[in-house]
Amino acid sequence: MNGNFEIALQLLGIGMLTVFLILFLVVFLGNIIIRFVNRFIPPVETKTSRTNVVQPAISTGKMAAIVAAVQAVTEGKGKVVNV
Amino acid sequence: MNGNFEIALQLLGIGMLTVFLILFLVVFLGNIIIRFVNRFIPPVETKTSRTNVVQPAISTGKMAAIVAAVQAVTEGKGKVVNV
Amino acid sequence: MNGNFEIALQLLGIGMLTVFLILFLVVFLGNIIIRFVNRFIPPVETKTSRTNVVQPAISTGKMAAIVAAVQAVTEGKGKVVNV
Amino acid sequence: MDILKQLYEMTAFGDLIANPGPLLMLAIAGVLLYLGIKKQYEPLLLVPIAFGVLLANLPGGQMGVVPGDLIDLGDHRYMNLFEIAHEYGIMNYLYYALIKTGLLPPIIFMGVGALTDFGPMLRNLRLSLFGAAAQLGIFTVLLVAIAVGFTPNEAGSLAIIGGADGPTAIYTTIKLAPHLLGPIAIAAYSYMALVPVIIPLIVRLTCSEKELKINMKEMDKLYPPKHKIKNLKAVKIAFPIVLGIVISFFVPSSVPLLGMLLFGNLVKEIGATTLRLSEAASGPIMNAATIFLGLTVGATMTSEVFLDAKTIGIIVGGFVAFAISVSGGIGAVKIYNLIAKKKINPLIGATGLSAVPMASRVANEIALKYDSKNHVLQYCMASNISGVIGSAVAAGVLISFLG
Amino acid sequence: MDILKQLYEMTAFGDLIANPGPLLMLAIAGVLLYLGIKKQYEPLLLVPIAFGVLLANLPGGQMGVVPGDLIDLGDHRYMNLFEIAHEYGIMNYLYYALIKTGLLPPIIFMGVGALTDFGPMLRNLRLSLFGAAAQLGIFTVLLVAIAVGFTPNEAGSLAIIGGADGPTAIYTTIKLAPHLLGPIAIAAYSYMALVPVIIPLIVRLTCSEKELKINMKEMDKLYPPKHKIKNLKAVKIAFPIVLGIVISFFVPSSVPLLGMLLFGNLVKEIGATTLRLSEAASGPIMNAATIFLGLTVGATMTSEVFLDAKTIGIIVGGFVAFAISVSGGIGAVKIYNLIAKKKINPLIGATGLSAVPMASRVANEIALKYDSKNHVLQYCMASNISGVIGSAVAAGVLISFLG
Amino acid sequence: MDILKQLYEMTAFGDLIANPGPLLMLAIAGVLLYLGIKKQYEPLLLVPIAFGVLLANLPGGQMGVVPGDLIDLGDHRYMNLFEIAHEYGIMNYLYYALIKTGLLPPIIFMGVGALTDFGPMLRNLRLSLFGAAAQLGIFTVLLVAIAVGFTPNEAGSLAIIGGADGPTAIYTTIKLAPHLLGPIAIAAYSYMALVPVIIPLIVRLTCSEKELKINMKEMDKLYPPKHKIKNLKAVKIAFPIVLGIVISFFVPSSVPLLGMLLFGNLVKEIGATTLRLSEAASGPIMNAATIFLGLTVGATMTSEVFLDAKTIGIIVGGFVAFAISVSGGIGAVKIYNLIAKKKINPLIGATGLSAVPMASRVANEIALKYDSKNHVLQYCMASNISGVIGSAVAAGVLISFLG
Ligand code: NA
Ligand code: NA
Ligand code: NA
Repeated sequence: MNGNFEIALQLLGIGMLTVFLILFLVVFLGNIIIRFVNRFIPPVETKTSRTNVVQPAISTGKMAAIVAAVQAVTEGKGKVVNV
Repeated sequence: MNGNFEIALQLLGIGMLTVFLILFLVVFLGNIIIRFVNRFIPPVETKTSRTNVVQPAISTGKMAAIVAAVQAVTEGKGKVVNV
Repeated sequence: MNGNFEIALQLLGIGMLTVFLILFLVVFLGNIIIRFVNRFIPPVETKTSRTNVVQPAISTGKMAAIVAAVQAVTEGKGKVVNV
Repeated sequence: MDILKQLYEMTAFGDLIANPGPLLMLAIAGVLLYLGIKKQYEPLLLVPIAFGVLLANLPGGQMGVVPGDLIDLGDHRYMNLFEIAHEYGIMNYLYYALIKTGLLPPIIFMGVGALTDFGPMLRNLRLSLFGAAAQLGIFTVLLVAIAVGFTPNEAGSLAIIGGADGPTAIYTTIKLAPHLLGPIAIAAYSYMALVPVIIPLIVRLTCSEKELKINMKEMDKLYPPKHKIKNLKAVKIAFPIVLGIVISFFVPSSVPLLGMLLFGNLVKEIGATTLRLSEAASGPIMNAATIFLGLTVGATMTSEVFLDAKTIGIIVGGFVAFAISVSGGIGAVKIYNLIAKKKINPLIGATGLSAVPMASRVANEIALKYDSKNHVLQYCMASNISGVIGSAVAAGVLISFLG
Repeated sequence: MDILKQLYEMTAFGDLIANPGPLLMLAIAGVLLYLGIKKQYEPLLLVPIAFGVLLANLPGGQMGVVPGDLIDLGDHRYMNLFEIAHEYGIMNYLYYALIKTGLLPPIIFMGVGALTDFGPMLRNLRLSLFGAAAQLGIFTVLLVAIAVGFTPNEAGSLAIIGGADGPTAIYTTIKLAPHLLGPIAIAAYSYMALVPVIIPLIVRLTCSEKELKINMKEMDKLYPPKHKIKNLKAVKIAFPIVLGIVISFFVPSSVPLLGMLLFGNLVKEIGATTLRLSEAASGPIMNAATIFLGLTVGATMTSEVFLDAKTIGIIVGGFVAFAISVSGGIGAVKIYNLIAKKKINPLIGATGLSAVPMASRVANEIALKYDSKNHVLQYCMASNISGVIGSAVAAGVLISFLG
Repeated sequence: MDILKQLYEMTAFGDLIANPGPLLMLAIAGVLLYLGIKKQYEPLLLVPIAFGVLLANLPGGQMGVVPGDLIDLGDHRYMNLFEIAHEYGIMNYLYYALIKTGLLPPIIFMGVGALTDFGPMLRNLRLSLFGAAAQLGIFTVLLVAIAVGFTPNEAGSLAIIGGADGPTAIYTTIKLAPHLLGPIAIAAYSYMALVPVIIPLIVRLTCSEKELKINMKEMDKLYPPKHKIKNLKAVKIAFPIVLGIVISFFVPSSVPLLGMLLFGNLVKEIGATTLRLSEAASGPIMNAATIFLGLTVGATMTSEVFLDAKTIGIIVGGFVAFAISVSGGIGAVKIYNLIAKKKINPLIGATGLSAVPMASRVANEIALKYDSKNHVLQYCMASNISGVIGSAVAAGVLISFLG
């Protein structure tokens, strides 16, 4: 019991330290990646944006508009699988 | 062989009895659920019907119409995944 | 080592022979199937072509057109799942 | 010369001359493919089963399912799945991991549940009793099968064909007589595909024109149902939950099948918030399960299994079970009509054997032939769906007493 | 008479009279179904879990998960999966194949990764540090739980509820204290569903109106960030790769979880060329995994497991862990604001516990209540997503030291 | 201090200093990711493989595949899958359940079949013979590899790279030399991705401009084919069935691969009635299989496996096999053209090695460069698809003689 409590105290220290260490590294390496990419990998203009079209990122507003359109056509029974 | 035949006779009795019992209970409890719901859970008007929109319940007539529309657009090669 | 080399030589013979044998049979049986079908299974006109509609065979040109149409509607963020 | 000899040994010809049985099995695979592709008899199952038969029946391909006693190490220990794959190849791996464990039929039932609408049954609850009567074929054929010499376990597996439900038949056979899995599964799916022939046949033999003209909608107008459903969505959500509890209480051994069916139905009826689950259950999960179920069940059909007197018994017995089940449902309606004022069309009894939804469509067509305004589809669906529950319960009884 | 007696023996009534615990479990299943369906508390998980509880708690159905020692043959040997299926039925087969092996939580994390957008975090990298502070609840409750008598392993599983992440909690519990899986999973998902109640509560207790009105966009204008991201796509591709390496170096035991998350994210960010993979990971694979995870976790909740004093400890401890985690995040912001000129809204600390994205939405609503122009959603998402990483790292530490 | 020491022990640094091999493997993972993401070399496989390499190569993560002898208990007994998961983690569980059993390559072949159109091959059946000639690289390199000291089993696995087909190479290696799985799979997919470089290189070395200008359509007009296909749908349905039987007869050991390919193709060609099955086979099932195949194959690439002289042999031998296969196909066309009046463009021989459909596209581009009206794509597809059958047959021969 006493020994267990000691383990728990140690874990409180080690655990919070590790979590902070990792997320500090995330911040640090994230910044390095950003600076590296800014420097060496310029954005490819139109080409990449076209492949991005395939990605499922759509604003809720637009989603609603499309859903509304589909509903209008299918009289409220249609379903938008993926837009 | 003789013993087996006795088992089979027993099973005929027990089996049909159980099947009737269960489906009788289905009728009985189904009615209870309906009466309970009628009494205590009134239908939520527009709200539920809107979530129902997402459900894949569509009349075959409407389905045919949509398929026809899609075919018209895609010149007979389109496919309706889910409406 | 010497024995292994002999095995390899044998395999060169057996292997190429088998591959040619099988693909020769493919040619032979393919021709038989074609002649058999030409003779005994006449094409069903419109009926099969309608079930074919469901098949996902679409020219890249048409695909591009549909994608373009969807993009126009969804302002470049829509996605064509299956046409 | 030496090369040619070695080449010959690699091929399957030597084995075939010693044992020509596989050639017959290939012919049977051809017949099943013809039925599935050209005649469109339950193609989703018969095509994979037929291809499984085809793959399994050439020696050396390691694609035929080996008998269970090769897996049994005695003393309640069995070869592990990795050893099965290593020793007997991927088809046995799939069979022993997915089928012999009883996994896939409940998984398919989950998908069936996510595609089932209990609405017609809830609107005509009383009609579901005829889904009980139409299980008569199961227990009658059980009796006959035992009388002609099948063991009780084999007889139970044979009899369940009369439940007219594929996954139920397969599940029961796995539990009672796995060595008969191939013939029983094929018989079950073939007769289900033959429902458009069997039902009209029995109906013609047992029903008068007057009975077939009974118009259910008119009856509903004359004797309207007591409670109208005001909140169908709520009822449909509560129903699978309550039913799940009841069935667990009374027939625990049918829980793997019916529990999964009701779970699939529940996530479907909840609607948008669990849509991901119901779409997965009725889509990729069920389709993948169907492929592997079909291939492996077909792969159990080696010539030794098929070329057995019992196969004839299964073919004949399965048909008899179907016929008695249909007659049982019709008979129950006739008895009911003797007593009740609100008459019921006997076609609703005929659809109690299940084979959803084909039985209902066939019955509807018969009704329309006698009276072009008599649409009985919705009423038939009530007993039709309850027939699925009925045969799963019957399966539970058989497994619990014989397993 | 004899028939009725046999019929009675088939049913579960006899067992229920001897041991009425299952009836209570059915009531609990009912409550969970109510929460999942009507209250829409994490329905994707709570509905399958509740149905699993329902199926598991009727004797004879063979759908309850048996304790691990029945599988253990001693001498580092275990029953094989085929034997488990054969002996204990399909639910135990699924549980021991998919859950006890630790497989499904990483599989679900792969899908989560394919749905996660690290964009908001990358645009506000510094805020992700608050995702570390908000793990405080985990380690504090660990201490308390050991103090009140939980074993270290049990305490670790209980504490990880404070990570507010379902798959992480389940994975940790599988590794440390599988006998508590049911209650811990349910507590984790329930409290995650209660985030709209817990966060406002803690915020009201700890933050002043002035603090809650801190406008992050204004701050960004006053003190603009050093580097703007010019090629977001490239950064998003490099990020999961680099992060994967770093985490593997420092916390190897969190690799199964975080490695799969980052893999899912990578194939999503690559875009069109690996679209098949990301769609499979976030679609059919994740949905199927969710169904089987839910059902089997629910099926571990037998009455013996649940009716234990520890369950109370888990319910109380889980809530305390949540509350401390939220407070920890808020506290860290307050300390930061003491030193830094560029002030941070404490709501961004509150969302560090994870529960993505609900925590962020709740925090955004609170901010808008105090100032209708103060949109903090994107900033909250930064700490919110980093909180997922934070709790997976914490889980790795716990598993590595206690496992 | 004590805490820091314990923290250090949790990390992987200690191990890395003792054995820096993993760092090299991380660099290799980086290169593969670069090839897959930026150069778009077979990204669907190379990205998961690369991420698998990355996850596997940090000690403590339990994500590296352990050698098969750790699973072997002697006396034809092996650890069961549950024990493997318990002892070695989820990556070994997936590897031993899905890969070592030989399951996933046939599953992927089922999906490939459901995406393959045998139409071009059926319209130009005779061209499929060049898919046989282009397997020459396999058996030549087998000879060379044995000469330089590879064991026959290793040599067979190395040689099958010349089949230019990923699942076939992986399946053969699993059966013959699983310890080389990583390098062989990577070499196979890399060279397949390099087909746009390799084919033009060999063509330039072996073909004259006059040969490359042979116009197949003109030849068809001069010497029209004997039988026109009147009912393509029926032919396409019959073809996989008949082919399945023939291959089972002659090369039973290629049935797991080709049988599944032909099954997938059959359910696709049947059309609407089995659409659920073909969509499942080519969609979720194949995508999930691809993810797990890639990750686990990558995870076999530990530094001990890779840092071996044999890896060099595989890299060099794989390239030689590709080159000889292409040359073999071209050579066969040249010999044919010596005899026949109806000349064939040697590019159709070059595409016989498979790598569908990239080889055909590359060949078409070469043809168009010499004559902008000479479209050879459809003709190339004939030998290209038959090359898949050819290398699966070759794999069957190797497995049957060496396995
Ligand atoms: Na039935
Ligand atoms: Na967290
Ligand atoms: Na090839």
